[in-house]
Amino acid sequence: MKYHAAMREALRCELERDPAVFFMGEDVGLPGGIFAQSRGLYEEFGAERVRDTPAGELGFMGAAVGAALTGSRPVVEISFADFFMTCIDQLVNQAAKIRYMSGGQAKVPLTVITFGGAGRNAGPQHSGSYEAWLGSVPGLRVVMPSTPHDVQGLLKAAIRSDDPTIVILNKALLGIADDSEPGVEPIPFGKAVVRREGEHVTIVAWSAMVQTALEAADILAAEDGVSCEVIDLRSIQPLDGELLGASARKTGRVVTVQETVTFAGIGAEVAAEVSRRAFGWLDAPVQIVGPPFTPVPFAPAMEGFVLPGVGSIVGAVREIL
Amino acid sequence: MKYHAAMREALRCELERDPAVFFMGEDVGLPGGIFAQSRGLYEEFGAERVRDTPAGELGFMGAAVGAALTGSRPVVEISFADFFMTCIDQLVNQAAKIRYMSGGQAKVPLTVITFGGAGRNAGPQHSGSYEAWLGSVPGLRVVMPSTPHDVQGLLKAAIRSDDPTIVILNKALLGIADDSEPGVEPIPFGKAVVRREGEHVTIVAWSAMVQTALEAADILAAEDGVSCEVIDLRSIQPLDGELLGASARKTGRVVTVQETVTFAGIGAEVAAEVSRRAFGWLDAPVQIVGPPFTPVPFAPAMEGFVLPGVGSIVGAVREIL
Amino acid sequence: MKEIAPELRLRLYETMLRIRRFEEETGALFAAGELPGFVHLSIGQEAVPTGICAALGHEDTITATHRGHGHIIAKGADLGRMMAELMGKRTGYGAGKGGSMHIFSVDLGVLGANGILGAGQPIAVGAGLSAKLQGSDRVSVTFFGEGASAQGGVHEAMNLAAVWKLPVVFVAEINGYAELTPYQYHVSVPSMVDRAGGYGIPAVSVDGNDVEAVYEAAVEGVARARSGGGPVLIEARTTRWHGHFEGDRQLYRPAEELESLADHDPLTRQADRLVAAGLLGEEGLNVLERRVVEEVAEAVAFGRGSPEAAPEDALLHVYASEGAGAAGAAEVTR
Amino acid sequence: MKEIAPELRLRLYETMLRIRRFEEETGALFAAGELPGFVHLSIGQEAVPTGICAALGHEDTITATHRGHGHIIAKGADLGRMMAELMGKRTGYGAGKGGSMHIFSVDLGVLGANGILGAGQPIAVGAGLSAKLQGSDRVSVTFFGEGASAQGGVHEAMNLAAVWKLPVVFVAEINGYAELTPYQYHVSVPSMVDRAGGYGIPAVSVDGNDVEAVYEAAVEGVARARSGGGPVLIEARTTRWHGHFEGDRQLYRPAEELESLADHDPLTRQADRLVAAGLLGEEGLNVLERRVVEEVAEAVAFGRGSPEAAPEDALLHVYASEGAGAAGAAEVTR
Ligand SMILES: Cc1ncc(C[n+]2csc(CCOP(=O)(O)OP(=O)(O)O)c2C)c(N)n1
Ligand SMILES: Cc1ncc(C[n+]2csc(CCOP(=O)(O)OP(=O)(O)O)c2C)c(N)n1
Ligand SMILES: [Mg+2]
Ligand SMILES: [Mg+2]
Repeated sequence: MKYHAAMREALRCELERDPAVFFMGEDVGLPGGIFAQSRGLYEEFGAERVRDTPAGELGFMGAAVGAALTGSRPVVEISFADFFMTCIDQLVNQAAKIRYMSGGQAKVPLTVITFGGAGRNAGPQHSGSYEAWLGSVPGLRVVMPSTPHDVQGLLKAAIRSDDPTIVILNKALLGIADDSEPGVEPIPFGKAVVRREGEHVTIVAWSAMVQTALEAADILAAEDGVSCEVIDLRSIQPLDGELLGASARKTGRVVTVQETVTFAGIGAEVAAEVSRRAFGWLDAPVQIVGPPFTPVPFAPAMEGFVLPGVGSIVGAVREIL
Repeated sequence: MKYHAAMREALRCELERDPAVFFMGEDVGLPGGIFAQSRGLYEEFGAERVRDTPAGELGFMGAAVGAALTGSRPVVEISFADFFMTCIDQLVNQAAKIRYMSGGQAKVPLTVITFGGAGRNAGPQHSGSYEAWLGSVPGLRVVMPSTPHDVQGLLKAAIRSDDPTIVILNKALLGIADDSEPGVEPIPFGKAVVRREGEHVTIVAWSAMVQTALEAADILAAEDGVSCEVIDLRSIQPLDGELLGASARKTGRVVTVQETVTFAGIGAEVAAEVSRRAFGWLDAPVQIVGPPFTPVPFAPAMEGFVLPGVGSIVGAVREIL
Repeated sequence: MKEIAPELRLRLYETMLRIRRFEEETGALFAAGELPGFVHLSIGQEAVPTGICAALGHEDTITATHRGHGHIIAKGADLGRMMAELMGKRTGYGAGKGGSMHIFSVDLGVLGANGILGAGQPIAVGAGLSAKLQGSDRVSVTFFGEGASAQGGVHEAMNLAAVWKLPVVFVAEINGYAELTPYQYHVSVPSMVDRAGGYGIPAVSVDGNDVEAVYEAAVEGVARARSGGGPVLIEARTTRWHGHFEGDRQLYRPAEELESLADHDPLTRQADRLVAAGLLGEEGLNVLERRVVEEVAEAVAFGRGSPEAAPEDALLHVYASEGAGAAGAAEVTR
Repeated sequence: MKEIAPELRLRLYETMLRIRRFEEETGALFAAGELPGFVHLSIGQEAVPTGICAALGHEDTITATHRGHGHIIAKGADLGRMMAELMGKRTGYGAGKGGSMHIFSVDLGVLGANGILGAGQPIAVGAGLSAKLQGSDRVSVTFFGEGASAQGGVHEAMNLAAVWKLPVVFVAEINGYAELTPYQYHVSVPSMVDRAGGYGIPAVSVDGNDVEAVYEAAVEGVARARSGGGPVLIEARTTRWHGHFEGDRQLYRPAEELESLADHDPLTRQADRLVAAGLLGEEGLNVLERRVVEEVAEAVAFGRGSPEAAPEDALLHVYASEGAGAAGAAEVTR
């Protein structure tokens, strides 16, 4: 199944399962989504439950919070993660805090799907992801599937969860496919997965960087005889500290790789987690690979320069061997 | 001079120095600010340059960006840092990226002052700071003065800078005073300061936590005979990696302390920086002290519980001795 | 307009009195240092929430503001649990986590006071949306002031409610100020009725110090929204007596304005009416007064007698999926 | 209305033609895979920016949209530097960092196209504010569509400009769609003139496919703003010919609508007028056509011949205080 079809499949399944679920966003209804990610849902479930919104994210994100407070289970699409900036108050000050502020009376079963990530020459205002920001908000869950299988499983888990959950998909993965079928079971939050077992170094990646990390591991195996363990975080909030700690204790060396700037990012958090759990076992500082501290430039040559590729991962691993 | 008077003094100085500077925000004009932080400026500089805004941050923050692009040097107050959530697009997608997107043609000499911080029983929506978020945006500068002296020096530096700069003051410091006089020189960005020299452990703090760290250092000196070096970051973006590295190499042990949740926070970034620069010298993992992963609760007993106090710092230091 | 039933006319007065006495007591407790944080009082504005909520049913929902005690009391809240929340007690509506600016009662349809201007309006639109999706005839009401009207959130909410024809009643509670600056610093048109016109939302302006006028407008607006007519806006012009928050000395207000506040007193006005109509005499007023004062005193006693939130309670209610939440909520039910 | 000078009438046509041919070429280059990212074309809408910008002086500023080539060309941009930017070249307006959606020219008063709906409007208000603070009679113009009108930023900008009576001209460029859904999915009133009424902003609606009508409205609106009359709004109703972005097959548009696009062609209309007025004959049209086609061809040649942005150039222009910025900018000047 393809990555965007997996999103559609999970939505279809949940819309069918639970009449309280509805889906809304810009162009997700009649037009079927700008990436064809919701094609057919409007026809199947109608304009009320698969709903085209005006181009005002603050309004419909807030409406989703209100609907979630009153018995519905909204799924909202924000087409580019950068547009969170126009509606983030409803996530940070409202959705995330309402249960807390209400002393546990209220729940906010809201799911937000967005497309993040760079590498598509979409320029500085259409290439962000913001997992570190949203992951640092108590009350929110954040997941980032890197495969069609995980899109299905994590999106279903998000929709069935009673907590506000952000599902960050990656534009660069829109073309990928795997052999998953409809009917993937929900994947519990907070469970990372080992994509490749290894002995000498742990590479921690998520979203589009998982594939890059696997390719780097191939090269390191072939050229250096180095065996890399590749971990796909999948869940950003909560992080799977246990798996990270265990792998770090095994290999003694950790490299993280991310496509967003590293300052106070998930790499730094993974490093802190690893350091807490495996300090005595570490033979080298955790290497945090990511772009330089710039916006994401438009021109392919520059964008390619800032985004970490196989080479930067291989380089970082070699540096600590 | 008092903390809020230092803000007023720096503003007065810059408004006088440069006719392009103006100041605006909710209630900062005629009423003189809800903390009396701008009292007298309206009378001195008039309603055009000390300007009361409508209660719509997105509008006036965007207007500040536009004014900065056309020859003015706006200083904007966002009374509580939490309200950034309603106007953050203008900071993140506009102010921070405009110079870059314009290929260096444009500059955005914008200063934003805000009051962050908890400890005032202001509840979950009025106790945030967001230095990790804003510090992670390429194109923005972020400073957090912990003394009246530094309020003057950093605010002046911000206003004279051609880059968009966020000055996060702390509500809990509004009452403090030091012996600084008007006329403090601008303090360059990226320079942390050693508030107390020490040998055994480095405690890294910023904003309101600096005072708490100094008190913890007193106790550790008195009760444990441990000599702590206390570093006040002052500048979040850029961080003073050099000073952090040097101190860590000297002491071999680092504790960071912050009043915001630690997930992907400044503590994690400091730890990453220290680890890059002093891994071989570290005798223990960097300890990142901060509140548990919850919103900031209203009731004093609960708020006191979540905020790190002297005890948590002392405990963290003892753990790694 | 139909006559308002005598019993309801009395109840309108009593609700306003309940709000008034609760807030006076709140102000006194705050001045005495018994309430942490800060509080915003709506004394002088009681007719607005009272008139509006009298037109609502139990299932209908509201979103309140930072100055929301009146809205929440008018929707039927328990004064004890409110006072306990202001005191940061475990028995408060938010188990002490929210405080004055964040009171929710899911049971009563109070979808939160809000410390962020312009945030409650989109939430209210969502409550209207779910009513529609669920086939319910629930109506969603949202209160906001002139200050909040400058926020993008209010605009997006009005536009969305109008585009989707949702059962939302926007109540613009115009008290002359936003924090420390007057109406014209925030709004460029004389009335929120003009603003509503920009969305094609039918709107009316009423004397917000006349509880019966507010009630009548509310009945009409709510009926329209409930019957599928789409959103409406009611502007209620009223008067803020106290400062923006307790402690604000209001130096920015003209002396004559401050001196003439009581001329607009919605309680006096309603009491006079009831007396004139023969519905209430001196003794009746006294009975009501005693009942309300006693209720407020009980609320204070309940708050004072309630256990402090335990420090570690701070860890509860972050996630529903942790299970702790449900247990915590059950505990605070009286 | 005064007569429009013949020379200006011709120039209006020529500017529209320049936009049209530039964008047609852009579409062709995109289809051929020569342009990275994605592009939004404004073919069919040329009369709006052309008529508006013809009423502006060099000092006046504009904020453009994601569909902003026309706005920027009409303000006087160099086609070569624009094309170079679309190609991601070093000589582009953004040195290849921004691309189609982020073209700035500080010299020409182009304060950016913008990839975020509703962000340009507050920025334009700020340009109006600084004009006022600096005692300049500069006017600030901002373009936005029906989709953007749903954004809080547009509301806050209109309110702020009206409260502060700033010299801002809001141009609502209504092309029937926002991405893939039509006007009524985004706006609840028939016209943006109604919306402007909600702020007390004087407004007019014009045929956005008639460049002279747009120009006349602009002259009046700009004069009002320039002379201290505060903000104005001009709604220009126009027609989007292409998809939302290149590659969009427009399956959501009725066939008759797509078939009749050329009926609204602002270029044909203006050409016919010029011919009827005896200002231009067949040969004159051909001369103009050749001149513009050549100019566009030169722009493409300039873009193609320009150096790629070097990978490490990505590190420049993040901060002004690093000094690298100024040097980088100088390099890209032809
Ligand atoms: C987004 C946001 N900006 C600013 C504030 C600070 N603030 C609190 S109340 C207030 C004024 C509100 O005025 P209005 O809406 O008229 O309500 P009133 O206080 O008069 O009841 C402001 C600016 C806030 N709470 N939220
Ligand atoms: C904040 C934000 N939300 C959504 C988008 C995605 N988007 C790009 S263009 C567009 C539609 C804009 O419609 P309109 O304002 O009418 O302009 P037009 O495309 O018709 O020129 C949308 C929704 C965006 N760029 N920014
Ligand atoms: Mg008010
Ligand atoms: Mg449009």
